[in-house]
Amino acid sequence: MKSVKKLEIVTVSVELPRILERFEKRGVEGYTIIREVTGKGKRGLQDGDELTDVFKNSYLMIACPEEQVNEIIEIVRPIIKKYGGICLVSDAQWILH
Amino acid sequence: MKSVKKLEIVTVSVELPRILERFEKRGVEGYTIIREVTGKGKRGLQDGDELTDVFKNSYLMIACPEEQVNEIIEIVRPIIKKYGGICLVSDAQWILH
Amino acid sequence: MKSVKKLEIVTVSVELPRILERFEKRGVEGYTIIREVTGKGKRGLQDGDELTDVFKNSYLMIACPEEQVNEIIEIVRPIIKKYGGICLVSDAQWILH
Amino acid sequence: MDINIIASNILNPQILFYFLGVAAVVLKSDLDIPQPLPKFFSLYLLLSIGFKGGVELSKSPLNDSILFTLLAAILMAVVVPIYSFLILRTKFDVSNSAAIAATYGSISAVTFITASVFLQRLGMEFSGYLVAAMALMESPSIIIGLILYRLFTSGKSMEEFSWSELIREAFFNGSVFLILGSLIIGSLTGASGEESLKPFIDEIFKGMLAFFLLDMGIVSAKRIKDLKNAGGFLIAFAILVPLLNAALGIGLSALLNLSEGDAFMFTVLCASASYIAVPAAMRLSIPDANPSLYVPMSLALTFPFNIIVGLPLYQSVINLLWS
Amino acid sequence: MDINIIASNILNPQILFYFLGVAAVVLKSDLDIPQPLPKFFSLYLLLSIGFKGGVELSKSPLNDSILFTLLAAILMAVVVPIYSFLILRTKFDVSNSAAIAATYGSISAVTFITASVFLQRLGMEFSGYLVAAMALMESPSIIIGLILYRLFTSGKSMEEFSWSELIREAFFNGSVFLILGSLIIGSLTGASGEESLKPFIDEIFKGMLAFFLLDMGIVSAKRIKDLKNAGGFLIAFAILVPLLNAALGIGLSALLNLSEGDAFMFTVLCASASYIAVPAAMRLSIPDANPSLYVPMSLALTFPFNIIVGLPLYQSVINLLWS
Amino acid sequence: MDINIIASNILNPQILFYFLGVAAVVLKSDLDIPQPLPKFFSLYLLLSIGFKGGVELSKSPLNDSILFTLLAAILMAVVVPIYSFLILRTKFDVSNSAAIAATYGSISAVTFITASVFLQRLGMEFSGYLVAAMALMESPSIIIGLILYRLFTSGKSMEEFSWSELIREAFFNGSVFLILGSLIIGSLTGASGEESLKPFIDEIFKGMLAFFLLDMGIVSAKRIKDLKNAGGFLIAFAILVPLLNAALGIGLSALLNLSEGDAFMFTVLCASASYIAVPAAMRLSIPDANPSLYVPMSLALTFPFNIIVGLPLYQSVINLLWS
Ligand SMILES: Nc1ncnc2c1ncn2[C@@H]1O[C@H](COP(=O)(O)O)[C@@H](O)[C@H]1O
Ligand SMILES: Nc1ncnc2c1ncn2[C@@H]1O[C@H](COP(=O)(O)O)[C@@H](O)[C@H]1O
Ligand SMILES: Nc1ncnc2c1ncn2[C@@H]1O[C@H](COP(=O)(O)O)[C@@H](O)[C@H]1O
Ligand code: NA
Ligand code: NA
Ligand code: NA
Repeated sequence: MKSVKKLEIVTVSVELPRILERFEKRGVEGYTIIREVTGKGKRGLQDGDELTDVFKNSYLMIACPEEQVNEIIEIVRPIIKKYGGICLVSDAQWILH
Repeated sequence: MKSVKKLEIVTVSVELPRILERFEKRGVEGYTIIREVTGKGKRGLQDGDELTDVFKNSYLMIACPEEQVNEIIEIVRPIIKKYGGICLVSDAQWILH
Repeated sequence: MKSVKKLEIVTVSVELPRILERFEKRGVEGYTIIREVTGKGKRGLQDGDELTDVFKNSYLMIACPEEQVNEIIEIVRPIIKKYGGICLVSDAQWILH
Repeated sequence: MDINIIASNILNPQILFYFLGVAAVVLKSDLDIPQPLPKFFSLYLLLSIGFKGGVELSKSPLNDSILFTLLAAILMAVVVPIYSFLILRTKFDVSNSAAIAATYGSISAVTFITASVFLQRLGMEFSGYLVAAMALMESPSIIIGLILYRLFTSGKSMEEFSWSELIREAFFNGSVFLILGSLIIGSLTGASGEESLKPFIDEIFKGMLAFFLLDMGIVSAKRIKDLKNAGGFLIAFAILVPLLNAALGIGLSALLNLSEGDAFMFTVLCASASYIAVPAAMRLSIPDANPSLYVPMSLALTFPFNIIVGLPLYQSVINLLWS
Repeated sequence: MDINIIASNILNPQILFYFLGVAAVVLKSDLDIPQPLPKFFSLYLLLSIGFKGGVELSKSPLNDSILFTLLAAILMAVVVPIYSFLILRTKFDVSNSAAIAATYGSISAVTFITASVFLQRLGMEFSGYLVAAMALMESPSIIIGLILYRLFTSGKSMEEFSWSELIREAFFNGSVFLILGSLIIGSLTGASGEESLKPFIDEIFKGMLAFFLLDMGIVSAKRIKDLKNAGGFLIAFAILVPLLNAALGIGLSALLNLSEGDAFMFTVLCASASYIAVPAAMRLSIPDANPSLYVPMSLALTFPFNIIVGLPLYQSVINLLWS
Repeated sequence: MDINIIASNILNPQILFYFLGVAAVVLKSDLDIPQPLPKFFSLYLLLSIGFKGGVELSKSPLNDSILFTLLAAILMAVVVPIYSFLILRTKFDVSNSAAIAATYGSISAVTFITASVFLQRLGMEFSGYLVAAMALMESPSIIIGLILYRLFTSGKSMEEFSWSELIREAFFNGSVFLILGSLIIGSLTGASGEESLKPFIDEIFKGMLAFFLLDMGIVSAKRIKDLKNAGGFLIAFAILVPLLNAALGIGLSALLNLSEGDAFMFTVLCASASYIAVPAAMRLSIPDANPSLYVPMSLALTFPFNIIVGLPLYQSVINLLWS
């Protein structure tokens, strides 16, 4: 059992490759993605009904040591700023196997 | 960074429009939906295999200030009571951009 | 309102039936599943692009009383060990209806 | 009836693909047809049968005999749930009785479609307005079921319930809407529309049906184990009530002087039970009824009984009586 | 123009399925065609129209007249967004003006495909290279829109933006890529390829189009309420600019001496507006423009206007002028 | 062999769509065919090829020569993984050697299907029982691979492993089950079934294959970069072992006195490697083998090699020897 931080990020699916590329460079080693979530926020409804994938959001969950949180935030912040989204941080215990 | 509450709700997909309508009225400004989750609870298995969408559940995540939690709960409680589901509340930090 | 533990598990979809069978036996009464999540971990990228479902992961969320946590962990741990995955535990409040 | 007709029906590729789906579940194969592919097949089948029915309608003008048949169809959709409810109430509570009754008052479009292929193999035809009859029979039992539920449940506060919602759900649910809409489009465009869509809605039709029945086999076999909850009474109900309804259907067809093909299709409508539209409506309007009773009864018993035994049985009885 | 032609166009089953989709939303039916089925239909349509265009191309060699038409197509794709931008700037900010202008400078493949079925009903033909023209017209307006945006927005730091990304998005986005690719494959394989794929890409084509237009009806009707945000000016723009573009298209067709069928298809290209490729590119490259303006304008106004009123209108004008 | 045959094979629309998919990845187009559409195409292809094979079977009675061919097929499926394992063990650990060996001992249904279209273009035919041979060749190598793994891994506790699971996975996995099931249905329904399903399983077949190969192009191109991990030895293995297997296949075909078309299809089976069923089974039963070796080898090298170079190569060799 290890104390970690859990980040939950919702943002545009099309920017995901770029985010993941930067994760790669910065040594973010694990993440889970749920594609095509819908929702609503400051930029209005994203109901996934569009004919193009560009309007779709993805949900990204990352469990990481506390020290890495800031680095990850700096990667996603400009994208959330430009295209919208949300980033939550909370505490969790990682069960080691 | 802002302390918020995170609500996680699982309930029947068909009642979602009604829930969201009430969110609109009460000023709930943001939420994320994952459609077609499966699962099990008091009402047995919901394995998404049905030929109709009526048996499908959705997962709803809402980050909101503590003051709004009760209002949201009162919106979803009767629906969970009637059709089943679950509502969890936990703490999180919202990373502002 | 009841204090519960929230488990979040990501592991291979094909082992899910076996996990759920054991949940059944041990009296784990509720869970929610999100199928076909993608992600990355120690075993590399799982991008869901494979032609077979065997490479796909699922996300499993369980709200349970603290006493049950260990039992559940013992069920999923060998599977995560063999096929990969992650198991997080955190605190939450269950809103009773 | 001749056992050979059942045997020859079973050798339909469509029916065999249904069995293949069942076998996949029994033998624990991981064969699976993921959503929304089954939805695609069912939308396709509804659109096609609706459109073809409409085209046929456009060829033969409405007349009294057609009108009477449509009325008879609605009558059956109203009467069947009422007497089903009375039978069920001898053993079950109000909510389950109402939900099951509604299920058996309605129809199964896929059974109807499979029957149309069965008929075609025999070289027989049926009239387009029976598709209209099918669409008209889908919804009334939802309303009847709910009225029964309300009447027999004291203390249910009426206000929390939205009738307008229910009526919309009953008459504008996706499948009714698509059949009716395609029927209207077919009747408006007639022969020219038929020519333009024929390869899509006609030629690949039987293949799409085979594919869909493969899925139906998988889905219904998965539901079979739920029948344990149902018990002997409901299992008997799921076979005998369709037979009774078929008998009524044959009687009405004779009264209405329907052609042999039309009598067969009308009978199939009467004998079939809903496993999509009505269960969906019941889940919403009678949430305390148990879906693991009414869904598997109709899906895992009545549906396969009808397409395997029912079709040849009804056909040979009608053939005997009509000739 | 004859109102009868509109009426007869409306009786196309494809157009009627579009209306059925609209009706489903208006009557609050839960009829819905879940993803990725609409994606399947649209991939299918792009692949088929591209391939058929390619096969036609392989039959008639490239010549000057074809080259001039292709140049005219590109010219329209460059000029339309520029003057649209100037019109829009009288009322809107730079980002929204640029995004809407780009939308109207590009084309709609589904409008083109619907037009091809319309033409076929009239017993007329068009040349394969118009499919190439369609592919060529999709992308330029994306670049033009972005150049306009950059020129008129002071203080935008150029460095944060990746032109290579944009050009890739403009020229290699899925739909352009699939049309062009299928066009090339069609022209390489010619008649033998045509024979091998004909039942798939030709015979079931109109049915697949009907299915897709059913979905388009649903999707566009859901967007109609967004038009409230748009206001009278944009609503007028969404009808009048396509008409103006159609007029220009007819003029150019006359200059280029196109056949009646080719003139019609070229005009339809000019009159149509993008609701997939360009909105996608704008969302990424001009994120501060409001998608709930440019998407519903093109999808819920210009698209239905073109397929319902536009097709018969343009055809009768051309027929008048050409004869 | 004649380079012209390769060139003419490449001009098959199906092969060209494969290249189009590859090009989409290379040029970073966002063209993509989302699940479950590829699943739909592959289910369709398996069902169709199985059914057609069954119908052919029903026309020609089983005889000794057929039986010997089926035995030869099983023999290849057992022998190939064994010698592949021995070759691989010179460079790799037991688990990876066993997994790759199993992959090459099995077959690729899509390669077989593409070969059937190739043969048809040449105006040649093959016998239905080769579809049965294909189904029989899918699974044995899974068992062999696992036995090898167990034999050569000391200290593996046998109890934690479920053989019944494995055998079910090997023989009842979705694709084997669907091919075998459709084969049986086809042979039971024979000519009458064929007539009823022909437009669905036959006429649109080549189009569905083209669509699926477009997806295969995308998926396999994405896997190409994984080949870096594989290194020269495995890359050579992925080309040379199929060639060796093809040679064995041709030899056996001669011994068995097969017709030219049958020899070709049998050879293609021997030369092909699995990228769906076996990798799935290996992932579960040998989890410590590295999927980013055995998947891209078979999917991104052997598969395209076979459909592009292999088909014309094998055919011309057989043509040379047989005439
Ligand atoms: N308060 C919130 N709670 C949950 N999800 C949110 C919230 N705000 C925004 N989102 C998600 O982030 C997406 C983009 O948000 P925005 O950029 O604010 O429009 C929305 O479509 C939601 O899926
Ligand atoms: N303890 C739990 N943990 C996670 N999800 C649950 C739990 N209980 C119920 N759910 C979810 O809520 C749905 C409806 O629950 P119920 O109404 O109890 O049948 C289930 O199908 C699950 O998806
Ligand atoms: N640190 C992490 N944060 C979020 N998800 C993870 C993490 N590590 C692993 N996962 C998920 O678990 C799957 C299997 O992980 P692994 O066995 O480490 O390859 C990955 O594909 C991810 O979906
Ligand atoms: Na009935
Ligand atoms: Na235009
Ligand atoms: Na092989």
